[in-house]
This record gives sequence, structure tokens and C-alpha cells, in this order.
Amino acid sequence: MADTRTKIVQRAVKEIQDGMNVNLGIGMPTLVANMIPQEYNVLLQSENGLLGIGPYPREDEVDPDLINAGKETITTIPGAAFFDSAESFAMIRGGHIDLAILGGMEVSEQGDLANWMIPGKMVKGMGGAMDLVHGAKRIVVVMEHVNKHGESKVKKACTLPLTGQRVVDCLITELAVFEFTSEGMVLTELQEGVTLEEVVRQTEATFTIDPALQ
Amino acid sequence: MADTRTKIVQRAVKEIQDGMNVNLGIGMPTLVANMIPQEYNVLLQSENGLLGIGPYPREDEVDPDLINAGKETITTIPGAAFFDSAESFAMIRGGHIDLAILGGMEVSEQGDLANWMIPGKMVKGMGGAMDLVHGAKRIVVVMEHVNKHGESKVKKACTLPLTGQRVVDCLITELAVFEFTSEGMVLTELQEGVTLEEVVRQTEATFTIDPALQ
Amino acid sequence: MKKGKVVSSITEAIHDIQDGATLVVGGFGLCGIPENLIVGLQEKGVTNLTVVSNNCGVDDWGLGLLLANRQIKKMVASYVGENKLFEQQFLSGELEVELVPQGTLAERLRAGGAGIPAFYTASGVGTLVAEGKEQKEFDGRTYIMERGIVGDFALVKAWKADPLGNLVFRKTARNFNPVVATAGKITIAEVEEIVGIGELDPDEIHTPGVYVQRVIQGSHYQKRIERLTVAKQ
Amino acid sequence: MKKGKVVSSITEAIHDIQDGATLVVGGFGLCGIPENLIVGLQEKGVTNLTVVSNNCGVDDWGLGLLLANRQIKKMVASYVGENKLFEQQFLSGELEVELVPQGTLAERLRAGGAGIPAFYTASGVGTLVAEGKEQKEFDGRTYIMERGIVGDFALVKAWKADPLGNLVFRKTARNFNPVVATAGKITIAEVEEIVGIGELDPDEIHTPGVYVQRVIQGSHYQKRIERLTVAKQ
Repeated sequence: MADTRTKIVQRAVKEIQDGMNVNLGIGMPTLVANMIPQEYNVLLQSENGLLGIGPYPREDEVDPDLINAGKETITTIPGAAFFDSAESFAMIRGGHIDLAILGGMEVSEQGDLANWMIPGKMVKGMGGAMDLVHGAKRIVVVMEHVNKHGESKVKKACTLPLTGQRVVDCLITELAVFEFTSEGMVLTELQEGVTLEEVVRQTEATFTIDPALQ
Repeated sequence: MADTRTKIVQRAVKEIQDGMNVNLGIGMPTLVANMIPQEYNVLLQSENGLLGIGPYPREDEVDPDLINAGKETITTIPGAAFFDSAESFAMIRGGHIDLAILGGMEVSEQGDLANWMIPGKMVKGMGGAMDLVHGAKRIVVVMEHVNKHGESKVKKACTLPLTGQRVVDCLITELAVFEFTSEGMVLTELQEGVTLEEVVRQTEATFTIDPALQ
Repeated sequence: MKKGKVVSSITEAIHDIQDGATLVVGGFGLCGIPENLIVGLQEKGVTNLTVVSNNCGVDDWGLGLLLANRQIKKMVASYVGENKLFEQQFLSGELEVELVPQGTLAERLRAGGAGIPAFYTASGVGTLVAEGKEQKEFDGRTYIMERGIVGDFALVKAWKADPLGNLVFRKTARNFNPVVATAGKITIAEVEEIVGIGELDPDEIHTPGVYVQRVIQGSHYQKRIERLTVAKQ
Repeated sequence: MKKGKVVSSITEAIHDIQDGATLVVGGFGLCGIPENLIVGLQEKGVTNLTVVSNNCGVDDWGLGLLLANRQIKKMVASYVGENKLFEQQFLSGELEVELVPQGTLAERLRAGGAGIPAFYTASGVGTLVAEGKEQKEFDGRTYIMERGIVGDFALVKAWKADPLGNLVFRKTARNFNPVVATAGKITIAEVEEIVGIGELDPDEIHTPGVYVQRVIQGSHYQKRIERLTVAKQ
């Protein structure tokens, strides 16, 4: 499992380019932060009102007035800015964030994303996910390819309540990378050591294969 | 004429109560500022982004970055705050300004106000007037009762393009004071030395007379 | 004017909050929440409250105190996952819940404060959030209409205030507080420090005093941390 | 990173502004206007511009320079009374004009920057401004629908910037600049001073750098005063 996540996170970090403003979702996406190349100038946005998240604090630096959207204590980098929640989402919803990397429960071949609610279980709320999927210029979803029961999470259609329709630009799993284009879902990369057959077997969705892969 | 304006302004200042946040329009309303009792704590709002207008500056205090909505150089009082234009009009349109005192070209018996445009003449624009008439909690209009040609500016219906419909709460002229209520336009005060007959003669609008006046 | 909008006790600050009131409340998680005002409401015991706030505290702190005390009838929030009491009361039907995307919640509060009755947003299109809402196309894209929110009372927490009600927030404790401050018919700010009039730089005031009706000096700030995370040495 | 978004000349800052572009421009009267960028546009000579700005300068300064040079096709503004050239070109039909209530203009720019395609406001109801606009009732009151504005380029003037594009404004020179900064596909900020990264207090930044693509150090600021008014001694 750790290895699976590492594979996904290592691939996800390649989506980040120098100079980008990026929002990382709670959970696995947060792990991407540690792997951004040191020489890059990337500003990480936290939807509770910060652009320029720094590393976790030393114990003597901990400040209860300084947390990220996952409610973890953090620090800021030089050049950071604080703002209120309306400004934060103006930034997100107005298309000023270059990239959001979000976790997923299910992704459909149309690029639909479900990642906020499992009916019958406790409803926690969507937080900022429904805003991010419509606002950020590029939406990358990171998730494991199959669930605990071995069922594909890459679906023909989502079975869980949606976070957004046709919002995913790129899906990264431990098996493969898919891009969502106007022509549909395209397999663009296989993770190291993974065969096309394995991806086909583990994927419920219908997809085409990038010619460069064949 | 100077006497007319003085009469109007002296009456208008009585609309201001201690602790109010007030917006004064360009022209005659601006003159009200100088007459607010010293002991009052009143904050004057300028729609270009200031709450807490102070007196005009001494020559050595003049700052081109500090002007009012009439583009005059000003100062600030202690406790003033600067903000951007969206915040300024959020304040105005969200009902957070207690009182706006505005100039008028015509007021109708329905409480309509025309004060921004004379067709055929150059159109200057409405500035913030259309926002103020719907936003401030109380709208007081100050204007001369008749125009240069001796025609009543207090009309049955406005002939000039409107700034707002049914927006005036109180009209102050050199002859009288009217309140606009759900029962219509009510004459509530005569200026000193003015007779009811004179007001009736100079007013095109239909109004009732406050019983206290009779 | 030294006193201005400053009231002398939490009791006085919330004296007119009645059963059935709608409260809009600042904070994100437990960061930047009006701790003392919430404890005051718990002690006052007002019930049937509708509370609009991004989160609902934890079981034993923040708005969770009012849940525990059965004072909240309806909660409007974007994320309520930190609170087991919430789950119980929601599943038992005791608590009415409206979940709102976080950006939509922030914008609805800003709109309420700014006199905007409704606006359009893409957030929630094609999801449960869109159910029963008016849809409209602009430039080939679908949006839903969302309404502004105004509460009977707004409760916020600021770092510093002056007696005119000008507020300054600190770091991410700002969060929802400035928009919440605009969205109350009566806005009550509890603060860590009250400074003299003129001591706040007019260029650095986050919330102009026009939005604030009462200022109260808070005490014994706990500022609880939900997820203490420190760097690996 | 020392350089960041800082460009070295006005020419470079505006190199890709083409004929027919829509520009949103900060400032109120002649206060807080991007003087150097406007002069740069005059020298560049691009034409058929649509300009969205609260005012249109005076005959020989600010946006008035572009009017004099016949570079503006359409003006969207709230108040244009300071400019005789404006009158001539408007009455001759050379210049297209859209007058917008000032609060609606500010809100339309904010909406454009915030991804809100449209909102409702009471401003303009029952007036010429409402003509052709959708009307809707909320809670018994009538409102009109207004659209967000996004320009191809936003031109703003700030007091200080850092190389990340974080901006701080001074006094009432802030005015429309922060909302304009959010409403450009490309936002260009001219500033009086560029400071190092980390020198601006994160709590006191008015415009976060995410909105700004280019920063240029302006020079020879005239900061003309329209109505010099001094106290009677």
C-alpha cells in the first residue's frame, strides 16, 4: 500500500511545473508537497486563506493561528499572503489556480469525479472540492486503481454522488495515467512494470490508447 | 442663493445622529460635513474607499493618494479605514451606511429621484448615486425647491431619467421638509418664515400635511 | 469615545440573542473561532438556533458545545467530519443539515453582506447540491443560482480591534471571519486585544468598523489545535 | 527568483496588447491610475480598445491621452464628466459608451475575477440602466441581473510589490485597483517600489501575487491632483 501511494505521488509531482500556483487536496495529494523539486518556485494554496504554504513547523514554531485546509499546523514561505475565505475561493473559482491535485473515490470515463460522500455512511461534507473541480485550470485526480474488494474505481459511470461532472483532466493511479480530452478518456502512460493487459483488466471504463504508447 | 443653501444645509445636518456612518454626495451635501456637532462621533464614508473623512488638508498635508469621491484632497480622522471599491459598495449596497444625503434635480411625490442626467446635455454618468439610493438605510435629498425658471422641482412625476424609484425617505428644500411614507408624501416641517401657502404654490407634487403642523 | 462599541461582558454582548435566532459564525475548524461567545451561548442556553459556519467544532469545543447542549436546530456548513455528536443527531433526525460547497458558503455570506440577493456559480452543477436550484447558461456553460445569507447575529473572532469596531485578523485565523462580519444584522466581535482609536493603520484594517456593532475583549484563549503536525527533525 | 514577475520596461510589460483588446484599468479620477502603462499604450498606438474603468481621465492625462489619440472604441465607466474630448467623441458617435453604476462596476469586475458569471443587484432598477436586463424578485423586492467582466489585460497601479506580484496599495489610491487586478486574463501592475520577497507582511498584502502576471517599476510619477482643496487657515 505504501508503495502504491509512493508510485502515485511520484508521478503526480511531475504535473507541477516551475512557477505554478497549486492546491493540494487532503490526504494523498498533501504528500506531493514534499517531493516538489527544491529549485522550483511553486506556491501552494490552502483554501482556508493562504498562498505560500511552508513545511510543517518545528515544535517551537507551532502556531494555532496557522493551519492548512486539513487543519494541520504549518509554516509559511517568504512571499506568502493571507486572505479571507471569499478571496480564497475567488482565486479558486475565478481560474487563478493553475493546478489542483485531488483524491478520488471514483472517476468515470466522462471525467466525472466522486470523492465526497458515501451514502449510508456518515456525510462529512464536500469542503472545497466542488469549488476546486470547477475553478482550477487543471484537475489531476490521484487514487488507487481498485478498491479493497478488488473492484475498479475507474468506472463507466460513477456510482457514488458526484463532486463534479466532466471535470477531471488527468487521472493518476498506481497502474497508469489517463488524460480526459474532447475525444474521451485516453491512456497516456503505464506505470513502471505494468502491462497494458493489466490496466485493461482492472479498468471498468472504456478508454483509447495514446498512439505513442503502442 | 447662498442663503438658500445655508438654510437647506443647516436643516440637513439635523438628520445626522451621533454614531452614524454617513455618505455625503458631491456638491451641496458636502457642505453638511462642516456643520456636524464637534461632540458627535460620526464617520463619513467616501465611496472611493474610505470610512472616516477628515477636514481638508493644510497645504503641507496635501496627498494626491488621499481624495474624496468629489476628487478633492482630504485628510482622515483617527480610526479611519481604507478599502477597495468592491468593499466600499458592499458596505453601501449591503445596508451598512446609516444615512446618505444626496443632491437632487427632481423628486416626485412617489419618492422617485432624478439627479444624474439631463437628456440632450452631456451625460456625465451616475457615479455611485444609483447604488446609494438602494443601499443606505435612509436617503435624504437636499435641493432647491424650484429651478432657475421658477418651476417646481418637487413633481407629480419626474421628467428627467431616474436615479431610483421610490427611494427618497426625506426631502429638504429651502421651503420645507417632506417625509415619504407608505401613505405617500407628507409635509412635516416649514422652514422659518415660510408659509404653508407658499409651499403649496411652489410644489407640483400632491402631499398631505403632518397633523402636528396644522 | 474611548468605550465606543466595546461592551464589558460576554453576557452583555449576547444579551439579545434569542431562541430561534440565525447565527453566522466565523472560523475554520477550531482556528479563529469566537471561543468565548460560543461558551457564552452554551451558558445562556438559547435553543432552536440555525447556525451557519464552515464547520461545527469538535465534540467538546467550539460549536460542538452547542450541539452537545442540543441548542442547534439546523446547521449550514461545508464540512462536519470532526464531530461524532453531529453524526448522531443528524442520523436521528434531531439536527437539520444543509451542506454547501465551501466557496459557495463564503460567497453566499459575502453576497448577503453586500446586498446581493443571489449569484450564479459552477460549483455543485450536476451534483446533489444543484437539486431544486435554478440553472442558467452563460457563454455555453451551466451555472446554478445561489442565495445570499444574512444572519440575525454574526459572531467573529479577531486579533485586534479598536473601539470603533475596526478589526485586524492574524494569519489563517482570518478565514471566514471577515465575510461573516459583513453578514450579520448585528455583528459581535470578540478579540484578543483592544487598542486605542488611531492605533490601527488605516491601510491594514481587514474589517472596517461599519460592519461591527459590539466588541468584547475575550479571555483565556485556548486556541486548540486539531492536528498538531511538526517537522521530522 | 529575485526577478520573478518583474519586467524591465513598459514596452515589454505591454508588448502583447493588440488592437481590439479589452482593458480593465484601475484608478478613481486621476488617483491610483497606472500612469506609465497608459503613456506606454499611447506611444504604442494600439487602437479599437474597449476600456473598462471608473473614469476616463482628463483631456491631457490618464486615459484621456488614449481618447485624444483616438485609440478607444468603447468605454465602460460610471462617471466621465471631467473630459471634454469624451463629450465630443461621444456626441459625434465615434465613441461607444456604456454607463454603469459605480457599485455595479466594482461588483462586475470582482465577479469576473471570482468566476461568477452574473449576480443580482437593486442598483439601476426602474432606470435606464435596467433596460434590456433580466429582472427577478427576491423576498418581494425587484433586482436586475448584471454580468461579470473579464478583460484581456488588467492594468493596475500599486504602491509596493514584491517579485511574486504581491501588491500593497496606499490610502485611497487603492480604489478599483484590487478588483481590476483580479479581472484580467493577464494582469500588469506598475508600482512605485519593488521590495524583496518576504519583505511584505503576509497579513497586510492587499492583492495576492496569484492575480498578477507582470510587475513593472514605474517612474516619474506625476500623481496629478484634480481638485486641490485646502483648509481655510
